[in-house]
Amino acid sequence: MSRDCSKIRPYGDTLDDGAVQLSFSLPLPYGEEAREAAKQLVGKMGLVEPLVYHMKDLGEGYTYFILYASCTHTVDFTKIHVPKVESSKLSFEEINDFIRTHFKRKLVVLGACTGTDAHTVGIDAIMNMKGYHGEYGLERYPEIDAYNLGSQIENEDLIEKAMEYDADVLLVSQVVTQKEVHVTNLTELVELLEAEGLRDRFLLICGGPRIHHELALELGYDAGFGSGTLAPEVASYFTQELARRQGLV
Amino acid sequence: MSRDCSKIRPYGDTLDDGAVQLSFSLPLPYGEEAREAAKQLVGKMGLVEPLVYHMKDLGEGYTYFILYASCTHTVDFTKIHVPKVESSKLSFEEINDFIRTHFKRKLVVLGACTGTDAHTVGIDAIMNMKGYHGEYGLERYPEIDAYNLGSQIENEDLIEKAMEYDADVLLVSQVVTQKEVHVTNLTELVELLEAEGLRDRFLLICGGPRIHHELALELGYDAGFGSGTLAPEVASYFTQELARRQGLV
Amino acid sequence: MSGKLNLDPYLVKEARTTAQEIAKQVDQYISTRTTVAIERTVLRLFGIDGIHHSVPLPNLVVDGLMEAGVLDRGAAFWLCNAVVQTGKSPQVIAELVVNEELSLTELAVTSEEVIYKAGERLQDEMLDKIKANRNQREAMIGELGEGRRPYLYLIVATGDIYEDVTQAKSAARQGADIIAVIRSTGQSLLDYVPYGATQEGYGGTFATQENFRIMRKALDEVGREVGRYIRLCNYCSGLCMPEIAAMGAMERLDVMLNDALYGILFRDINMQRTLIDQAFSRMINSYAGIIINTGEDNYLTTADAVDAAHTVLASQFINEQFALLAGLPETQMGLGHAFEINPELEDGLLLEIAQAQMAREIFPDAPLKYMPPTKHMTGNIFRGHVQDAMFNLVSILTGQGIQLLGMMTEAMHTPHIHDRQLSIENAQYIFQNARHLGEEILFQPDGRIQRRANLVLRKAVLLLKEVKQKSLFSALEEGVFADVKRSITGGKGLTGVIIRSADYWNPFESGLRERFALPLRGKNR
Amino acid sequence: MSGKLNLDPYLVKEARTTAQEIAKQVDQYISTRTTVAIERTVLRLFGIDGIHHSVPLPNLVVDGLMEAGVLDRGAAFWLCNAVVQTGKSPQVIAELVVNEELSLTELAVTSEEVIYKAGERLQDEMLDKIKANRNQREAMIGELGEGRRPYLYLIVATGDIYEDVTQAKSAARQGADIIAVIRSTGQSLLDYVPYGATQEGYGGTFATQENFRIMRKALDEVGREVGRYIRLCNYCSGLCMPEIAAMGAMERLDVMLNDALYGILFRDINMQRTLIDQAFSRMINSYAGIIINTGEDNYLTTADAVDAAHTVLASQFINEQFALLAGLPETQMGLGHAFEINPELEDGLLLEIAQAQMAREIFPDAPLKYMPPTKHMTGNIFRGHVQDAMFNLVSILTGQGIQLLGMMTEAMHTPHIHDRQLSIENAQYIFQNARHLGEEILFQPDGRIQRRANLVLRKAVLLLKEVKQKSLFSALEEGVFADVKRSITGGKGLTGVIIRSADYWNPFESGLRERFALPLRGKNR
Ligand code: B12
Ligand code: B12
Ligand SMILES: Cc1ncc(COP(=O)(O)O)c(C=O)c1O
Ligand SMILES: Cc1ncc(COP(=O)(O)O)c(C=O)c1O
Repeated sequence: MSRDCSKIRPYGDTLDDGAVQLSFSLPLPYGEEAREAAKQLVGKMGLVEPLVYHMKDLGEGYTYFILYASCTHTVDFTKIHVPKVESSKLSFEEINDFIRTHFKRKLVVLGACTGTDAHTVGIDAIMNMKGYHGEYGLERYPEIDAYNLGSQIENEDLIEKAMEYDADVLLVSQVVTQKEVHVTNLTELVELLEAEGLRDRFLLICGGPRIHHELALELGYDAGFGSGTLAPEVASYFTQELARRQGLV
Repeated sequence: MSRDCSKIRPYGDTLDDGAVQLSFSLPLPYGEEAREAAKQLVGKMGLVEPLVYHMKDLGEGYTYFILYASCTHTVDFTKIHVPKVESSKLSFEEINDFIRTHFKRKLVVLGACTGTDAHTVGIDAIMNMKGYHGEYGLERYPEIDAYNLGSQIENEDLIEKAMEYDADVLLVSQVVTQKEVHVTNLTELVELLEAEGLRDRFLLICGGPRIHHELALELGYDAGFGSGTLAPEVASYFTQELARRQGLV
Repeated sequence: MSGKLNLDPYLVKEARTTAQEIAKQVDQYISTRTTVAIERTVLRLFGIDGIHHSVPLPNLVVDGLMEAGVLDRGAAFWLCNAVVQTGKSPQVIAELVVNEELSLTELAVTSEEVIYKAGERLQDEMLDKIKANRNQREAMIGELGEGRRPYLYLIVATGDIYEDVTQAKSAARQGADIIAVIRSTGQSLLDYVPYGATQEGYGGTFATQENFRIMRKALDEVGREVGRYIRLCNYCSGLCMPEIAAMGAMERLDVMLNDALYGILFRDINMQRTLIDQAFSRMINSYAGIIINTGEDNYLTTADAVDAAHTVLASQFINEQFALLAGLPETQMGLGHAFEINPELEDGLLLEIAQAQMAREIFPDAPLKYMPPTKHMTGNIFRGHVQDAMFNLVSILTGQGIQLLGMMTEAMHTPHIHDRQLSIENAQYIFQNARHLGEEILFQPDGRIQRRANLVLRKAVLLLKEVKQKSLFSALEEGVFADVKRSITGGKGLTGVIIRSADYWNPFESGLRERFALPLRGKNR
Repeated sequence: MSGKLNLDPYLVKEARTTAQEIAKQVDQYISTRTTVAIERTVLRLFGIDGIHHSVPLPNLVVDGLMEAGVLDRGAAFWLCNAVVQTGKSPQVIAELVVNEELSLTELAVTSEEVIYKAGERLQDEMLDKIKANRNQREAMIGELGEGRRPYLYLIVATGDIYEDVTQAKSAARQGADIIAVIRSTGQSLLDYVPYGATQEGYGGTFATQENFRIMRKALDEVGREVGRYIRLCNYCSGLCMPEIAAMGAMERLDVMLNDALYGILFRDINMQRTLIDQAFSRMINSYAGIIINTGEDNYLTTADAVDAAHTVLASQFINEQFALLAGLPETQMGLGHAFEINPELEDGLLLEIAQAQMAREIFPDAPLKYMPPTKHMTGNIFRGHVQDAMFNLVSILTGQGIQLLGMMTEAMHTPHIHDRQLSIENAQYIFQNARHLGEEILFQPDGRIQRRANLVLRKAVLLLKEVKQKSLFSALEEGVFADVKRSITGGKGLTGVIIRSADYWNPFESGLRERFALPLRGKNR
């Protein structure tokens, strides 16, 4: 790229035109004043030349807007660093080999969709035999004992089972995020584990469509995986990380 | 409304949640770093909790994003004042009566789509016999002599015709706005008129989908009309304004 | 079958009779059982409401009878005896009971005849009240009119009933015909119904009788303003299924999600419990004139929509028969199905048209409830909006009854206020612009669409035969629906299932059966 | 006609023969005339290019001949004489002429035979070069493959050729099959072709030979990378119509907007001028293997799509006949039509299906060019995206050839880089998901769709008869198309029309006619 990467702006059809599309509703009755309010709001965002292309009266004193405007801010791309899960990606075979070679025993992995969350498709995609997008789930790995507890598992019950099975890894799925309930649930688990002095006993991994590795770290997890994750990515991570922690590599 | 109108924020499903949808492209290659750049950019706009819900590699080192985030800015609705065309809205009959009563002669109105712009549908909607959205155009008004010059009329030619017909009102339509060509064209007309000392001889009105009254005033026009304008609105304005200027009311 | 799909009428008949036998087998099983939820429902129908230290009175009373080991006779008997003995209202009696000022089982039982009479009087009062609600709905529709079919069905799910009201009224003004208040995660597994107005739900708002009332009032108001009766929908599902049916009947709800199998498959509720509960709840829904929505769409959120298409049809046949056994007419059967075929599939739209048209032809009088794409919706709102458009097109082409509108933000959040507006606009454009497309389009004889419909039908017949042969219970154990396996003694709520005693009495069940002219059950008068 | 619409084959035939007579009348008229643009084209085909004080050499040379009053013999004659006399190349001669170092008319004319020979040799060279371009296109398609039909046709219109390249390559990677470089406002009224690479256009980028080259190279590059031949389109329209045809033929353009009437109706170009120019330009396009796109869609931006549907069909018949007269085969006729029915119209989609299917059945071999909704697109991008989806659906249902993709931002700006991506995604989803819908859908006999198509056809026949009876010129004067009236001597460019002298010579016209095996014209050898 011949562009100045330290000053990146949005692009529509001319470099640095700043073109951004926005839509939102305001709790204001439909009218010219509401339009002006929308423009002012966009102005406060540091966008210039706001154009309200569509306005719709939603009733009840609400109005919806579709706008385009030009963004004056820039981002310095040269300074961007994204924390990522650090582990080389292994295949199904390689993961099993790795476990055989380094641990000389099967790894025990417990998964659950916790709290009131009943969206099991995500955790199933990681764990079930048949897997997802052409990748087998953990249940199919000969060197992994995988237990999928299913949906709506209370954090207490998860910890109890984790002790019972003497798990190495806990996989926690959270899909419902309204009112940040996933953050509440995930935080509670960490707090419970810490309270019982068990936090370091397990590798703690969370996942879900709104989870990112960075968020996971913030919440006190060892790693986090988002949309489109496949089983080998997760297994690559936890096998290598466990080996590292146990001084096996 | 029981809301605090001095602190209006966008609304999704909870008052003051600040929910805003955005989409834009960045001149950055697809990847986690580009995602982070998009989030940082939105952060600079004063939006928090940015979520990149969709990213698409556009090739050529460009990436497209769809995001949601929460806007921290507020607008003070109580302070909003929007300049509007000031004239009472008259009907077809009332306008003709008004002209008969106050001017005792026909008003001469010239319309054109200027510069290289050939989008005549808008000016036709205002001027043509058959009108638009159930409202007759100016040509049908018995008390108005309306001349529609059509498309791609140079500003010089418009002024020449205006003198020739001894026009009262000039209606200028501008639809193409790429690279702000409408602003250039509209400004040129004002400058030409001023250079020839003719600016005050005509009521100067512009219109088009991207025109607003405020912009028109800025550009030195007497009034501006945007999308969805109907002939009576325009005629109501110019009849009353001309009468006022000529001291007839 | 005349139809456009050239469906084999013999196969349709075979599917229907097979499903009938499946349902009958189950009906025999459930006719000898009741559940704590049903008994709580009976108390609610007698007028008991309110909470005590945040536990609902019906729960406290029923739990007491359960502990005393006398619930198998039915809560009605003990309550009505108390009514007879004390001369007080059920509500006052319940309050005395929870305050331990009265013990239902310790009161003397003098005359069973008198108790039954008292119960039947109270039962008639309540059923008449429900009837009156039904009449009021009809009167309001007569007066205000209603939306054209397919009805536009919109959800609100802010978690806060007051915020829901704003969103619902806005939606009604935009064109919504039905407002469904989505329920908070977790409520279906609560073995009691929360109480009062609530503002704290996740992914939905708690279903409480007060919330029903608040929303009913709001929709009546806005309905009058927009000149269209706005229907209210909630979830008659989970461990409190029949109680919610009763609450809905009392508060003039119009539509209820109410499936014979959903709780088993998707909430791991014990299959006996749900099958018993659904029968009674459907009777109430039927009498209240409520359209039920079955949940076959959910199968396709875990199973593949193409592979599992026949399971949807088979389940519709089963739901139909359970409904008929509960006196619920076809015109109230909002049998569910869904537009969940992978959008990347070549000719997926043809398969979708086949499925929707097939449901239309096989259940001609049912207000079929068509669910939008959800599973294959992504963060790409623009593409999602187009998927929803195709869904709307198939609906108008095949004459669906209720259109649950898809949201372009399906993959992100429960709908924002404008998401709903945009999706209504999407549907209105397509319904209007393609209004009579269904009348104009025929399908190539023995072409892809016809062949597909006939294939799905054949597979559904085979599946139904298999289920009949091994019984519904065993079929569920083997995971024939939605790839989910459940054991007959597993899941939540089994302890709430009770074998009826020989003198079991549920005046509402018998009263409804009388009013429906259905055969009475066992000794139950 | 077998077809799905049950169209009356007699009426189709009648329309076609009537249009043929209309075109023949015009052809007689134009066969005795040439224009400055045609003569400039001849010079360009002889290889003259470049500018002098920013005026193109072909203009300067032709203007000189015009002033000298000898243009009626054809520019070829004077140029070839100079070639013979000086032994220099046409380019060098043109440069000498504009530098006033040589006067074409003052040179002696020795042998006409020798001049004609020289001309024919140069003519053969150029036509062979054009042929080679055509062969190269075919070879590349053979090697790389090409998109499935309907081709995805995307516009770029940044005003800057280099920015256009970025956008075009991005579009090609997303799936575009054809890239049209939209032309700046105003260019069509320029009586010369701008020169060189340009970066300053409004609503489009200037069409110059250098810009053609730049974009051709870019598309060949990206085509190789994505493994699909990417077609390039521009505007063969306006006062320089035939010159642009020549430039396109030389630079291997693949598609050209080229309509017999557009310039008259929409740019107020004199009708004689445009009709003469279109004939020659179409011969070039034909020989270059270029698909032309006619502009009937434009009628519906001013007239109503329902009321004026028959004018679109009538015009398609006329464009077809003009094309045939110029040797352009049906397989290169991208006859235009558009999805412009008001989206609020009840059953509008049915009318749209009727129209699109009708065009398909009447012009079975034409790569019909289907234009997206534009007029009824608004600032509501979400709804607009759905309108575009319906447009895509009608296209795949009726088998259109070229799909000019609609943009959700149609009402706001020429496309941004991602607008294109979203619209390609929209089309790909619908084309894939409904791939064989056309094979599966039949129309109700004598239903709304069939009746509509037959009505439009009947009205088109009546209109064509009226035009034939009064001649195309008078019909245009009376405003039968697009509600626009034009006078035969009005509009721009009439001064550039010249009556051919008896010894008029245009070796390219005759060369092409020979290669097409079309009858030669008048004395023109
Ligand atoms: C299918 C579905 C359902 C099914 C679930 C069936 C089942 N057994 O799972 C049913 C119909 C039952 C359902 C019900 C509800 N749903 Co739901 N549902 C969906 C839907 C359509 C798809 C989710 C899905 O299956 N995705 C596919 C999987 C493969 O993706 P994934 O979960 O992201 O998982 C991947 C990664 O995230 C990662 N991953 C996930 N977990 C983990 C864990 C670990 C450890 C790791 C490493 C990785 C990982 O790997 C997976 C594979 O790549 C979404 C909408 C959508 N299109 O996204 C709504 C959605 C998630 N549901 C929603 C809601 C609100 C509900 C309800 C609460 C509504 C209600 N009140 O009735 C109910 C109740 C459910 C409950 N108690 O939780 C909302 C959530 C809103 C929010 N952001 O809070 C959504 C977004 C829909 C919406 N717009 O309203 N739902
Ligand atoms: C129809 C149309 C055409 C037709 C025009 C036919 C004609 N005789 O007018 C044709 C096909 C010829 C055409 C061509 C082009 N078009 Co065009 N066209 C449109 C289209 C689809 C609709 C415009 C329209 O008719 N609107 C309806 C009228 C009634 O609305 P209106 O103009 O806003 O007018 C109302 C008000 O604004 C107001 N008003 C307007 N003028 C005035 C004046 C006064 C004094 C007053 C009081 C009020 C007033 O009152 C009117 C009635 O309410 C728009 C896209 C869209 N959907 O908006 C593109 C659009 C305007 N076109 C566009 C372009 C780029 C072109 C071309 C330049 C493309 C090209 N390079 O070939 C060409 C060249 C035209 C030229 N030289 O100017 C762009 C402009 C982009 C921009 N913002 O700069 C648009 C937005 C499409 C796009 N997204 O690319 N176009
Ligand atoms: C029949 C039925 N009941 C209930 C629900 C809701 O689930 P929950 O059990 O979480 O309330 C659904 C899901 O849409 C359903 O289809
Ligand atoms: C045939 C034809 N030529 C030319 C154009 C472009 O117009 P302009 O004359 O502004 O280049 C169009 C418009 O789309 C068209 O359809």
